[in-house]
Amino acid sequence: MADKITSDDILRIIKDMCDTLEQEKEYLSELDGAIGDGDHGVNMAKCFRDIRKQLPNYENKDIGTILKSVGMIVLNSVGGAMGALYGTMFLRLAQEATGKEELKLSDLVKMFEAAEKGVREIGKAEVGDKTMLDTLAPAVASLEEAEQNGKPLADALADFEVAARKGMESTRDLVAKVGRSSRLGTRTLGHQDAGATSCYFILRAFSRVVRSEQTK
Amino acid sequence: MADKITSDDILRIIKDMCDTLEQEKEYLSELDGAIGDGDHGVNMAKCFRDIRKQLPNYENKDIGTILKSVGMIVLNSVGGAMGALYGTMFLRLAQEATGKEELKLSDLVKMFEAAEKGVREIGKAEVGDKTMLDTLAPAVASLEEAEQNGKPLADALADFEVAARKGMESTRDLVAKVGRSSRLGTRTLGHQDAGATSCYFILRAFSRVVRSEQTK
Amino acid sequence: MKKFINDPFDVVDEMLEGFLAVHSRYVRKMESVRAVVRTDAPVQGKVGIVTGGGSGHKPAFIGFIGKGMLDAVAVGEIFTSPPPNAILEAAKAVNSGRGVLFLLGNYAGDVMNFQLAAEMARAEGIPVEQAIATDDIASAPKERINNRRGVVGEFLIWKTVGAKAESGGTLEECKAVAEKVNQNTRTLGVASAPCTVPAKGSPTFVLADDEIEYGVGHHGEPGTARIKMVPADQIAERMTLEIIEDLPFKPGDEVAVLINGLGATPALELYIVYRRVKQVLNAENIHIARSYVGEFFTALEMAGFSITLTRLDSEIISLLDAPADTPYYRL
Amino acid sequence: MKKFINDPFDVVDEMLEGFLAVHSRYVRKMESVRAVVRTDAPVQGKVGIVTGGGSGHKPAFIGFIGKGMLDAVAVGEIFTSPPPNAILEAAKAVNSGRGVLFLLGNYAGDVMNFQLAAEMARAEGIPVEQAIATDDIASAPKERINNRRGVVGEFLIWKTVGAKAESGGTLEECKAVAEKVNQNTRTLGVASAPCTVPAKGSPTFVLADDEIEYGVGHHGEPGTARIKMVPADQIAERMTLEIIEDLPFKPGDEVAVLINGLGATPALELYIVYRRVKQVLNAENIHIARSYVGEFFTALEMAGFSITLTRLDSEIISLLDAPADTPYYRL
Ligand SMILES: Nc1ncnc2c1ncn2[C@@H]1O[C@H](COP(=O)(O)OP(=O)(O)O)[C@@H](O)[C@H]1O
Ligand SMILES: Nc1ncnc2c1ncn2[C@@H]1O[C@H](COP(=O)(O)OP(=O)(O)O)[C@@H](O)[C@H]1O
Ligand SMILES: [Mg+2]
Ligand SMILES: [Mg+2]
Ligand SMILES: [Mg+2]
Ligand SMILES: [Mg+2]
Repeated sequence: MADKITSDDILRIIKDMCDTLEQEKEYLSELDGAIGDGDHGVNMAKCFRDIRKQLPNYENKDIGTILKSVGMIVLNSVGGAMGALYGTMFLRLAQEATGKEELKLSDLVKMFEAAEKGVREIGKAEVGDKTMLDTLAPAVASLEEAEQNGKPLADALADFEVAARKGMESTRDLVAKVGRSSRLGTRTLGHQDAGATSCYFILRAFSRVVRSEQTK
Repeated sequence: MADKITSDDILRIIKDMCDTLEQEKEYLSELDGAIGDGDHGVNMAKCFRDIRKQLPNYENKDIGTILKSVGMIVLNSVGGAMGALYGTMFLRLAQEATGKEELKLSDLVKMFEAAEKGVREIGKAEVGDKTMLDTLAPAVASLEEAEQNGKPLADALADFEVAARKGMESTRDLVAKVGRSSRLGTRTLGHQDAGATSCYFILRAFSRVVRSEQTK
Repeated sequence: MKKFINDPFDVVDEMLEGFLAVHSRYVRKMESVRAVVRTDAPVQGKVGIVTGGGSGHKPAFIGFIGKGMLDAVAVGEIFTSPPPNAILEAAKAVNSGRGVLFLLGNYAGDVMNFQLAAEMARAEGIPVEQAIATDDIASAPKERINNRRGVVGEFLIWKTVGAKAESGGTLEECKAVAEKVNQNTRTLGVASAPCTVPAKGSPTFVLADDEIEYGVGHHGEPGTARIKMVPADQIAERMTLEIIEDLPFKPGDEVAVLINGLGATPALELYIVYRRVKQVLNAENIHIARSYVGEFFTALEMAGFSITLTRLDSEIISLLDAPADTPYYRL
Repeated sequence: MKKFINDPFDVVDEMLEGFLAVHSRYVRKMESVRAVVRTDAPVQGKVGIVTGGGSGHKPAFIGFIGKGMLDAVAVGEIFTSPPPNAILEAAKAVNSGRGVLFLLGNYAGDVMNFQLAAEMARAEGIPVEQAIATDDIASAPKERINNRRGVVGEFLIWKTVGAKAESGGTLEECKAVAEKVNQNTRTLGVASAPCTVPAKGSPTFVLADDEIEYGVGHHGEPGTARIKMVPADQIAERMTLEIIEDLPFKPGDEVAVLINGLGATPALELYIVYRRVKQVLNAENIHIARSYVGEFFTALEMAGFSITLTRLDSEIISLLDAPADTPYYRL
């Protein structure tokens, strides 16, 4: 049943995020330190530590419930722009998954479309502003495309991850237009955006977990 | 009449102090900077500038009146330990010269004995504490000795200057026991005391002026 | 980084613990979230005044909680916006039924989190309005005045709005005061040395020994120019003239002058700056009716200061003069 | 030296000009000398409280002139004692016939100039007494307690003595309060960065990036040791225990705690320090009855703080709590 994502998959996905953001803490803070205030890795690690504490309570919960809890934690643990942005992202993912025990690609597309919309609404950033949106938007677009082309879930998520990585890397050549680093203007050129990077790690968790299922 | 110091001589002496302390401003602050707060040159220059402004009013005044005015200015212009110490010194010099138009060596001895007493009373320092007193005390002693040996005024003042200089130089090998620099304890070794140095310049003015008279 | 702290990530919690112990007469912390409220909140029949933002700005924000000023503050990490639930709980704690006014600076994180909190509060039936301070003229050109950041001008907003609320003003009236004061307030800051955010551990910017950052923000945001250090009179005059031109302030105007130390700059220097500002205003025939000199809104140990001018009317003056009783401001 | 000043030798006069303009409601300057007095001096039937010392310690000294605290301050150059005539004129201006009390720190220049002023004042028939603060335990061993310097403990002396005078206390009673508070007060300071006296232009001392000066004085006087920087909790604990041992403070004692910022250290850090001091005192079963955290007596832009403990009795407490209305302290 590799064309579906189950509640257990979601649990593994969240767990993968917790592990990755713990591992990448220094790296993300380093990226943020170059053109921001150097706390992004810490901010993300902090709130995913709070999430890890909740993992046991997520057993046998539906996907919407799990993602809503994750969203509330992200929203309220660290604050800052990222709390609001990622919090909104997860809460929108949750909304579209309310009551669901498993997700088809079409569900996933709706969820991420809603998530992107939420991030855009609250953050008022555009693609090209050197933010997490530069990772999220192309990834969502590729997911839509994969669905239209009738690709299976695993392949769609493979495209999803690639698009996310490309988007993340694209921020190296962008000038920050919003957020703390926008103050530095062109001095931000040549630096990969921290939020775009953490966003990549978060999106990658979906493809990593689902595709590892495959190969079982 | 080189065995007397006239009001005009006193005027020239005060003028010499004004010139010297202006010239030596940096040097004195440098000395004070090494083991104090580096303002001694400025403090002295500041109050002798105030004194210079008064010079015109000193014409045809008796010696006591001139020195009293100088003393009041020193006492009240810059404040700090030095204001109190040098102010007291000049006021005691003035007291013993009240109403006098000219000074014999014996007068000068009384004046400086009173001055040293005053500085000791207010400052509560001893010879060897690395202060202006290390210049003043030996200079006064040499003046007394010269008088006892019946030396002429000019020679007595020559001894006076030499004793003052030796006293000043002696402070290089002393540990400061009072004042701001005493905080540094043995770290003050090897540094000549700023106040001892300014005191030398002040005492030297007496011999310089009177002996230059000589050579006219 | 040489700071008297423990774990850099505990600074806000440990600071709060100390602050609450010292000022327990004025403030208490909410159980569940990092929000600090007046001990007597909610004050019956009074509009609740809530602000919040990143920490590191002492005495702002929490130092001004109390009668006649703020009812509650949502406390964020150093220079980081507090999360929505802290703001929401603050709003709930101070709402006596007459509604709650959110006062915030114009920072991305604050704007987002206060907006989310406002939505949640309204969903719970609490009437919420918000007013955003934009007094820093260096943070955006006048054409984009709504992009400007709020800085120490917020202190004057807290004082006047707090007085308005204390005197029974409605939510709309309080909001109107905030907007009027903001519209009539202009600030410009300079820094001679940066600050260091504990979590980052390195200075927010680097200046040469003879340079100052002209137009710096409250978190070390770059200003409009890096200029050579010049005598205080020159800097103060240039800043004052720029501020006058921006509103613009006109001959005959009555103003409040606020000289705010950014952290490390001694009061001695602030008064020397004030002296020159006064001379310039006198020359422009602008009348100083009220003056405030000191530290109202700092940026950790940043060295520098800001000059704020507010055009006054009789209402603003009476609100500025109204009684206040907070840990850091009593009148 | 990067300072917002003009001519380094005009800083005190220019600061005063600004200060007097801002705080004209509280203070006026004497015509002839650099002394600042209460606008309502001499207060009839009240003992006059006069202090003074070098400038650069804001809010001390002049920030505490007003009802319930100081009547007049003789203002010296930066870190330099004021001259006798300034002290004398201050004494004359505040003497209502019940005499004048001189409060000073134990610095050579101050001691000399206040003594000369006292002689002059008495010669003019003004009853004058003096009390010298000696709270800095790092400035001399306990055997030579009279050689110790007075530091921020003076703030507590001004507050209590000012209240005593305001309540009609006699010259002797006021002096007795000063001596009691001083005898029960102990302070210890540390610095992480020096300050620069404008006239000198170079730092008062130099520290390595990981060093702090332990036992530093209010003008950068060297302390008892140069130690490696350690977490705030460790420094605060070590300092508190040393202070407790010096008096000694005993289990069951009631104390006031004062954490004083020396200039550049953010309030954030002062509260983190307070937190630990409180923990240590709790462990020692010493009860904190009053707490003061902030900047009361700075050393220009020096970075660091001091901890002060005062053993209280009911009289000291009521004097600390008595009303005060000054530019920098209102109660
Ligand atoms: N308006 C916005 N929309 C989307 N992402 C944003 C926005 N503002 C900032 N970001 C993202 O936030 C990241 C910084 O996050 P973080 O360091 O945690 O917050 P802060 O800047 O408050 O320290 C940036 O790298 C950027 O990707
Ligand atoms: N008690 C004292 N008796 C005599 N001279 C003293 C005493 N204390 C300090 N001095 C002198 O004062 C000098 C410092 O003068 P100055 O720098 O003008 O004052 P301050 O130390 O207040 O800056 C010292 O070099 C020392 O010679
Ligand atoms: Mg950041
Ligand atoms: Mg000196
Ligand atoms: Mg941040
Ligand atoms: Mg000096």
